[in-house]
Amino acid sequence: MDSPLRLIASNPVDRLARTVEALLVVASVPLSVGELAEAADDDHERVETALALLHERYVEGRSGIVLERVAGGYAFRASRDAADACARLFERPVERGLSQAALETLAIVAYLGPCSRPEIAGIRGVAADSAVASLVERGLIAEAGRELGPGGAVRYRTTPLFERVFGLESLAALPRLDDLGADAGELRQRLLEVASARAS
Amino acid sequence: MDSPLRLIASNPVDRLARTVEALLVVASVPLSVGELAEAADDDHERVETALALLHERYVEGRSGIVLERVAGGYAFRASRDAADACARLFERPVERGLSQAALETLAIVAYLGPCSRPEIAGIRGVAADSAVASLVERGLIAEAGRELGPGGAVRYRTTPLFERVFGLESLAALPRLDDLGADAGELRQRLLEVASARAS
Amino acid sequence: MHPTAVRELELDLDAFEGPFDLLLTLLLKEAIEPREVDVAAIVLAFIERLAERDEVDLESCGEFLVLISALLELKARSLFPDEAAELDALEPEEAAEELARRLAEYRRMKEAAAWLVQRLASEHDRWFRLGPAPLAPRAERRLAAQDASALAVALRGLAVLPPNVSLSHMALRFPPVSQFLERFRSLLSRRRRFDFEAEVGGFSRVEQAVAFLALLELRKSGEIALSQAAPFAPIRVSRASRSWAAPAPAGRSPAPPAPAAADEPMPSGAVQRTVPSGLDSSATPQEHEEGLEHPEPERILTWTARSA
Repeated sequence: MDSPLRLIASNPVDRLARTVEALLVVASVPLSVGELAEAADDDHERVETALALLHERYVEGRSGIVLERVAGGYAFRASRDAADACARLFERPVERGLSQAALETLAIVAYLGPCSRPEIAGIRGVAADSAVASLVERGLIAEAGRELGPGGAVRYRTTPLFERVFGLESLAALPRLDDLGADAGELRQRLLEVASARAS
Repeated sequence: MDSPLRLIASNPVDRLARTVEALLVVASVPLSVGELAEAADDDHERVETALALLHERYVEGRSGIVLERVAGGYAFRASRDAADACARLFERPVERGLSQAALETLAIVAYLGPCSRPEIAGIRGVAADSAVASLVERGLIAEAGRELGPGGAVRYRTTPLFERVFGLESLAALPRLDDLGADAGELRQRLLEVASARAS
Repeated sequence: MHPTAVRELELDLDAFEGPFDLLLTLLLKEAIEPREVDVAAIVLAFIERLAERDEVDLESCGEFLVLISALLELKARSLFPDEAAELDALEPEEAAEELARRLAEYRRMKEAAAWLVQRLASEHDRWFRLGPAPLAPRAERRLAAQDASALAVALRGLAVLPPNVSLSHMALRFPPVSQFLERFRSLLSRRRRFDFEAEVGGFSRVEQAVAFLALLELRKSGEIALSQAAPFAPIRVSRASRSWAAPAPAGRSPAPPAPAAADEPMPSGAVQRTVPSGLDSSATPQEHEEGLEHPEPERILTWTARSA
């Protein structure tokens, strides 16, 4: 601490930023500010300052490593510029070959979860067993307890990996779905109007 | 390409270095120069130049991310300065309980004796892969040979750690379920019957 | 047949030519009159398609059932208007509720899935590490002392049959329309009119749906007249004036009451199954009813709230 150079190097936020980048490079899931603060043994506000610093450094276009806010936390990923190189070396086992049934099931669990296979089947009108199994195997959904009562069906929710694969900051980032601009009530109203129009 | 700044940014080796750092941050195993060159669609020599550049940038003391040369090639690791923070991140808090999936799987293996994943899945009515993997990782169950016949599935039994965690002197000290069956065979029969009734 | 193939089922009807999904969309947008749509032809097209396959895909059958019943209900609604009924005075009827909910859910689910597909495509150049970092510290999980009785409770839970979880409605069965045509003709040869609900009350919902198809067929061919006091009120079926006189010789009094046995609803077990082999046909009609029950309304509210 006796030379100016050391002083700069040991600037507390800069040092915290180095700790945060170290944590992020070894973590296998996105880390929240709380988790980072706890591991770094520092306070939330300072961790956020450090993250802002890192955000500038690890930014798309300037760096091959990009800091992103995803699945309720922060994580490193490859820059989009390097996508072709990544595609030559790595696979995307999670989303490869997702069937239409699996995507519909995933949508239901994401919007309505936690929900059980019978509930999913009730909404889709068809059995959900194989779609659910494939989503569990991919790690996109996971068990979340059972329905109440004896012999209750297993319920499922989406995982942080789901948010990560789809690039969502959280489940709240899912878009609102307009059903032809109509909810159930409107649709019923329209059905009745059709009937009355025919009558007149 | 008309300003000096742009010239620097588009310096080919610098660009390659960005691709290499992107590849390294996505990889879950160390990458060799050959693998990096192939993925980056560039030659070995230039990849080595890029790695040298990265080595300087991601060096102990200056960065929280450190580029390390290991047996299989190159990989990022956390800096030693961040060792304590990393230890805190990876030291998991003592877990108070098990998930329903883990508990059911464990109960099946404990009461019925060595069981395979297909058997467990059959009784639970849902795939058992992740529950089994997590129990193996925790050291509560372990492999115990295979089912008879060619291609027999791996069977699992509980471990001494399981008995310690559940405060059992031996498996014989498990709470009795006499009303469900006199022995493991009858219990298995009963569970399979319920499972098949549930599935129909 | 893949579920997608159900929606892509090519139809060649008088009123419409194209995929099933488009037909449904046009109906919802009121671009096509439901009354113009020949539902029986769609059912036939589907069954023909099904027969081309070696295996029966329950997913397709289930999806088809959902779609065709929605369509049937749409058509029914447009065929039985009521001049006197005022929109405001109408009670929200269960049937309309159920149809609207089913269609709304179906649309929402499809849109959500389509959004996910789009999202996957737009995020395809985002790469991140799956799994642990190569040189990350190894984590050990530690578990607090556990109570062994929790194991007994867990196992006991697995040894108990769950209540009312039945997916048996997925097993689709179609009694032939002709069976109901014959039945209704024979009824009307003995009686001047009958009450549709009372006749089919004992049947499963699928059977009721097919019976309804038969009713529409008879009306189309001018054999019967239909009347209904109000939307969702009982449907009265009577001989059409021009055709009922023909089979009954002039001067003869109306047919005497038929023997009680003939008037009883056909036991559903007696309905001939035209199910392709491989489909489970052991489920009881009661299970059908349970299987067709809909998710609790709260679920929908949750959806609306979450997606708001």
